[in-house]
Amino acid sequence: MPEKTSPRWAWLRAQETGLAIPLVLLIIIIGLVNPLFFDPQNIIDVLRNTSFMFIVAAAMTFVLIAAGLDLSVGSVLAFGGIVGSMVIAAGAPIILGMIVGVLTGAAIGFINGFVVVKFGIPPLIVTLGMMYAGQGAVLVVTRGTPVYPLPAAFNAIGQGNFAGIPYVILIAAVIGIVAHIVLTRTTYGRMVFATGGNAETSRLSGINVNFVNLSVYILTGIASTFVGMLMASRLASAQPGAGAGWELQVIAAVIIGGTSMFGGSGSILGSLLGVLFMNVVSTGMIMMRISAYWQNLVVGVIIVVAVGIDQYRRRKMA
Amino acid sequence: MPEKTSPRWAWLRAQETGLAIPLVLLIIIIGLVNPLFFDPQNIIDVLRNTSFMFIVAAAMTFVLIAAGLDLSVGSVLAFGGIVGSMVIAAGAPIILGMIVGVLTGAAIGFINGFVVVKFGIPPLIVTLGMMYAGQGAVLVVTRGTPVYPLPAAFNAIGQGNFAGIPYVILIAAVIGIVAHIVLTRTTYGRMVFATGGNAETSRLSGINVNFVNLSVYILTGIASTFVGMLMASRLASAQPGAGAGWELQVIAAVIIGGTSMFGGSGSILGSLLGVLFMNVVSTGMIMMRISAYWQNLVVGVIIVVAVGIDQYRRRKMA
Amino acid sequence: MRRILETGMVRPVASGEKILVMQNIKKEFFGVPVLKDVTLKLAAGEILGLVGENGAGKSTLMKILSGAYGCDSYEGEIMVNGVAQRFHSKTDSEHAGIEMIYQEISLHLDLTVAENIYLGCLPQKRRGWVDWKRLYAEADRALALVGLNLNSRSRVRSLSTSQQQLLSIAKALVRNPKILVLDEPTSALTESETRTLLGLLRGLRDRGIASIYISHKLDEVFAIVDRMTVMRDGNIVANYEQGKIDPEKVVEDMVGRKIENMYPKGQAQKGAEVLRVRNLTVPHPLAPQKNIVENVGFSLHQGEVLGLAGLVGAGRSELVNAIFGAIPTRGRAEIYVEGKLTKISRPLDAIQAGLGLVTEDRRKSGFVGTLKVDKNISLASLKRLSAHGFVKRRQERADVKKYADKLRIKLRGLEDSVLALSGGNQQKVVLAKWLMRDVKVLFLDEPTRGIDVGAKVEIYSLINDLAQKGVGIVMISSELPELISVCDRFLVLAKGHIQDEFDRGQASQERIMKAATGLAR
Amino acid sequence: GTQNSNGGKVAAKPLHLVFVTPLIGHPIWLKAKKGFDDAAKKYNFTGDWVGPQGIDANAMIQQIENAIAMKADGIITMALNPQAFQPVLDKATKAGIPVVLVNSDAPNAQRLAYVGTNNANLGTAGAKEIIKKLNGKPANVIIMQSTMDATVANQMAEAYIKELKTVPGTKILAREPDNSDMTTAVQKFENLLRTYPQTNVIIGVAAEVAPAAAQVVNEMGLKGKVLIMGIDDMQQTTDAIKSGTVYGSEVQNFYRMGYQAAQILVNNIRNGKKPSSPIIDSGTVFVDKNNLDTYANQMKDWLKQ
Ligand SMILES: Nc1ncnc2c1ncn2[C@@H]1O[C@H](COP(=O)(O)OP(=O)(O)OP(=O)(O)O)[C@@H](O)[C@H]1O
Ligand SMILES: Nc1ncnc2c1ncn2[C@@H]1O[C@H](COP(=O)(O)OP(=O)(O)OP(=O)(O)O)[C@@H](O)[C@H]1O
Ligand SMILES: [Mg+2]
Ligand SMILES: [Mg+2]
Repeated sequence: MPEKTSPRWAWLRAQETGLAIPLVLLIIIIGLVNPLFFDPQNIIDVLRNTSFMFIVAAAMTFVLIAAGLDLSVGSVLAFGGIVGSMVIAAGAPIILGMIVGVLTGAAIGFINGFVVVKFGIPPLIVTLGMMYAGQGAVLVVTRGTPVYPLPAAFNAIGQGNFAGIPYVILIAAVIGIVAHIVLTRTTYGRMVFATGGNAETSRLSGINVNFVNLSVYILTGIASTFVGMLMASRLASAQPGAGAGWELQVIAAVIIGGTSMFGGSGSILGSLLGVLFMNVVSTGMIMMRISAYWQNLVVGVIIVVAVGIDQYRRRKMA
Repeated sequence: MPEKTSPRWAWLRAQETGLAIPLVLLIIIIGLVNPLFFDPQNIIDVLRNTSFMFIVAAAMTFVLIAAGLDLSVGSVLAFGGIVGSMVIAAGAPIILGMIVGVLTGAAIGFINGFVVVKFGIPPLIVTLGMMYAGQGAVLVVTRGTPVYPLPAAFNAIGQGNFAGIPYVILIAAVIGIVAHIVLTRTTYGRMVFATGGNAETSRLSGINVNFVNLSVYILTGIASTFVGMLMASRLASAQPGAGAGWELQVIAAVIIGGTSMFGGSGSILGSLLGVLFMNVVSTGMIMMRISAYWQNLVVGVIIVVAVGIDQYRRRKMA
Repeated sequence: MRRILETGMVRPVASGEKILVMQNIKKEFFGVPVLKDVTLKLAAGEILGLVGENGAGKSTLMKILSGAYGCDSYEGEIMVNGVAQRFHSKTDSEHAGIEMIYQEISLHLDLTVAENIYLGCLPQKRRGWVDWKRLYAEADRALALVGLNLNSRSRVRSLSTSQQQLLSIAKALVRNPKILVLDEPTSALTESETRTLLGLLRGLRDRGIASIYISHKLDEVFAIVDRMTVMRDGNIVANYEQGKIDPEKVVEDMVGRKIENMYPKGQAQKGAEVLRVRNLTVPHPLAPQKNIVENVGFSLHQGEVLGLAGLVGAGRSELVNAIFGAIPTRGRAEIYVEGKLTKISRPLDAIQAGLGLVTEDRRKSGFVGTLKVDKNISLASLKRLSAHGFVKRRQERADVKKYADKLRIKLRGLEDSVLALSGGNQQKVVLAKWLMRDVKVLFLDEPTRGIDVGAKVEIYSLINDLAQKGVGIVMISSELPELISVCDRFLVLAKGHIQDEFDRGQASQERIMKAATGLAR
Repeated sequence: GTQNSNGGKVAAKPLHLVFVTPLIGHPIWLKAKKGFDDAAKKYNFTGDWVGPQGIDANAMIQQIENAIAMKADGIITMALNPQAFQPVLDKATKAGIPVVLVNSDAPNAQRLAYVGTNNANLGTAGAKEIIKKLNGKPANVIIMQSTMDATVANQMAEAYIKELKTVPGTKILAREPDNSDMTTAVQKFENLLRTYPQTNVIIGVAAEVAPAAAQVVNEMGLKGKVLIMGIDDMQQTTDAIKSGTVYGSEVQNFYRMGYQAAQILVNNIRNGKKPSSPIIDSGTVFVDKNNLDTYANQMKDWLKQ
């Protein structure tokens, strides 16, 4: 094994891209079984489906790096989508609805973060409480009925394209790049890493640990509600059940992408690969014509094997 | 504040019983709104419902103290219930079916633990994979149909009483006491605490850290499948959807009960209180006739407030 | 924005002017007073030595000064340059020009060296944007200042303890303090690194920066300080003005009794060979294709204390860890315990063969933070203390108490959290863990790090007792006087090989240093 | 049914009936709630509407136990899994509380009556509509349901399959779950329609399936090539029927379930009456472009009987 690779290839050996190899393997297998997988339209569909979860995962990456946890993303997503959509359905300008939705998310995230920071309650419990509260709030507001219909101009955001590429993908790409830059280039990003690595020594280095811990929950709050509205626009209706089960899926995708559950390390690129991986797996199940009865069994094995390959490679490198 | 309380009251100040105060408060409130809550039959019902989850939570306490995580308990529960019930439904003696079911759980736990220990894949991912695999296996085996009918003698385990107290409660009590003793009195329990607190120090002190890490997953595997069969017996049929969502609920209950998510501390008594608390909350919602639309909202708030009270009390003590 | 690494004078000051006064400080933990009524004064441009036995309250006092314990958690007053100050956090004390290097190294293992140095005050291009180029350039200069030759882009995890300690010092210096507090800065440093550091401190003093210097290495304290304050049991018991420091009196003040003989050396009977190591090769922890220890062999007899000397990074720790089975070896090493070839592939094998290891990093691999003191001490003896899988609680407590008393661990009760102990007392807990097991061979990797003189003497006599009982001991220490006085025989490790081997009679600091730097042979 | 109740008992404490539902917030169940509430007004009883948000047998059983503990006068619920519910239903009856089941029966349990869709009839009727529309062409079918282990969905899907297979050449291409999540349904249809381009029939036995399929079919330009058959009448479904993307929907009569179940209970408690047959098919109404505006009244037709 060479001692040092040239910097040009360094990124391939980097931790964050560990999942790339099993992911490519998987894609090749799926493509061999069903070449339609490589159909440009299919690729665009997979990317679009990935985009929704990726936006939330990008924010979750900040939370996990800061050694936090947010289980409320799924229900906040539903709630944000509904609040924003209700405002829009009531005739307000689309932009106003979006702002209201996102502010709702910011407020929820603030509550999460405030309770975690101020009362020292474990994030798992706080955000679990918020998960229930969010589901409850959705029911109270909607009585279980989707918000429908929504104006066509709003639906165009989730359904429209620019030069064949759905807006959703473009939006996610921009958010991903910004998140990556913030995490790696700004003092804020470095504070998130430091706080998650060791809160006590960070505090002793003059970092406002409370601010960092609070802010990351605001990020997930905003991201979730924003995606909630994107999804409402995509489905032409805000669904009360949207985002169900996302809390686990998003966290799993981020961790599959190499972010530590205990804080201090991780990357946006890794999370992108993690989310993409999960979406390719579920698309692959159908494209490879695997019976619905067998799918979950296969998915479970694939996840463990893929991460196992990644882990093996890292060990060999170490 | 007195510097030292007499040992007789020490347990009340102990970390593990922190939830007792908010729990008692909650029970009083529910009882004031609806005195039927104190109906002996209702109390027995609450305890029985608590018992199922408590058995799994007791095992999960070991996993979390050892700084592990097991997301597969829900689907392993369903799978174990089905495997055991199929054996019994096929005419084998009940005890044989129980043994087969429990061995299945031990084998699944062994796989979880082995992959975690041997390949160093994060437990969250391994057991998430097993969660999917378990769901898949259930579908493959059952095609979505419950295992039914089951012999009456088997159903009696989950449905019968001894002197008015359901067997299920008695079984859970015995398991809880054994788990408590193992955790606090035996070298094995000590090793679990040490491993979760600092694996490197423990290894250097001659503790077989790999064995500990592997064994705790076997415990959750066994507990889950055992409860799967108890539930099958209670419901007179093994349901493919049993245990859905338990992965989060059990972990949340254990952590609400004061066990650390990062390993090294926790208690069976705390987990009992955590599970009981969750069950009292959900029963309370109905007994207090809170509109179903508001229930989740209220549950979310109650959880956070209860743990907040506990946390406040601990801080004041510190 | 902060100017980084200012080189000019901080402020010309007339010496003697009190720039810091801590007045009537009182602090308790859980109702137990730790600082009873402490008044401490620091003059501009002086180095004040602060000494005292383990748990005297030195670190606590300094943490109050640095804002790590906020101003609501204690009574008393802090005046900097005559202005009363209330520090709520580290940031506040930093504004007042106070920097502290903590006893427990507190770095971020997964961040780079440069980021660690500038954590919390990263150089910025525009507001919020890290200027990476400048960061690395500045970091390189800061590293040079403390004599560290490191790539500032490497991760701290890959550094040895001593490198981390120097890094912490660099981290404090770049913040341009007017008052610098050093809590045990040299406990992980070798002689030469210590000399570099002391030179650095003198340079700072000449530029008007005052320092408070805490250390249990008293000769070093005597060598550098201008004035001295001795603490015991949360009180100041003595102050020594410049030129009037009496080393023996200081020690007496510290431990409350006279120490007749710093290095009591008993006569142990050298018995049969208890350990023989042959062909031991250990891959380098960072660059696995290289070997940090190559084909090393030695033997150890009952009752013998073998000193393992060498520079930082020589691989002394790796050597003993590899024998213990804690890190992988390469090739076919042969380890004989009492003449029997023993296969050691994990620490459990070593322990069962009668070996024990006190590691150099107590926090990482010495104690379990979530366990109480008693359970930490009994951790390696669980098997002996149990019957049918159950722990014999009563016997456990009795045994633990015996060793806690023997080592004079300063405790309120055996059920204290280890994390609440002072650094030196934590070290004693780790020692007690192995003393409690009946070992045939004990490896001690820097066993007296951070331990007060009184306790050091106790540990030396413990080593003697063990030797007299026939235990073979391998001791690693960077304090050469200590090593020379305690050990019977010496091995000097450098470049992966044993460079020199000699008996107590031939030992001298010169000979060790010569071999360690590769000049001998 | 008898509408005049015993005067003496009306003056007494009003009856307390508890309706334990799955999917508490689901619009479909809200129709049952409307029926239940209308009956409450008519017969003057207090009605509690409780249940979990999801499909959770355990939670429902717990809530039934609570109702028993609260000594309710009557219980209405859905036996999600018949075997699972039997013990608790027997317990209620033993405690003297009559139970009426809706939507899913537990035939062996001691229950006063069952009012609900005959799932097999729904599937068969729906399949007949498809066969009629295809007019002899063989069907290539994708079926989507909530989860693979939902009994009701399985019964409907199997009846659909059985009836469709009577036409030679019919193929079932795929049967997939969407976990009651419309986003998942949309994503799966994208993949499914690409993998099985020969698809000409999509059947949804969960409410969100038809609108999800409609959206994908529109996006992929397959409108007119794929016949979509839905279930129930969410507004998105009826709109899609109006626009022609969805061919039609088998709408279950939940209003009747809620109303008639309460009616049976009240008659039993106040007058000791039992329904002539314990099993009552609440029926379904096939809704397509032609009866979109009038089907709501069809739903109340049974009241006139
Ligand atoms: N967080 C804490 N909780 C409880 N007690 C504490 C805590 N920190 C320190 N103490 C107690 O305060 C006393 C003084 O501790 P401190 O660390 O200041 O001693 P020190 O003089 O620095 O000792 P050493 O030389 O061993 O570092 C000790 O008895 C210690 O047990
Ligand atoms: N945990 C570690 N991970 C990677 N490399 C390490 C680690 N610890 C030490 N090293 C490297 O191994 C080399 C030797 O380690 P170390 O400094 O502990 O040796 P030593 O001779 O025991 O010195 P001392 O104990 O006096 O510090 C150093 O160059 C260091 O960079
Ligand atoms: Mg100290
Ligand atoms: Mg060393």
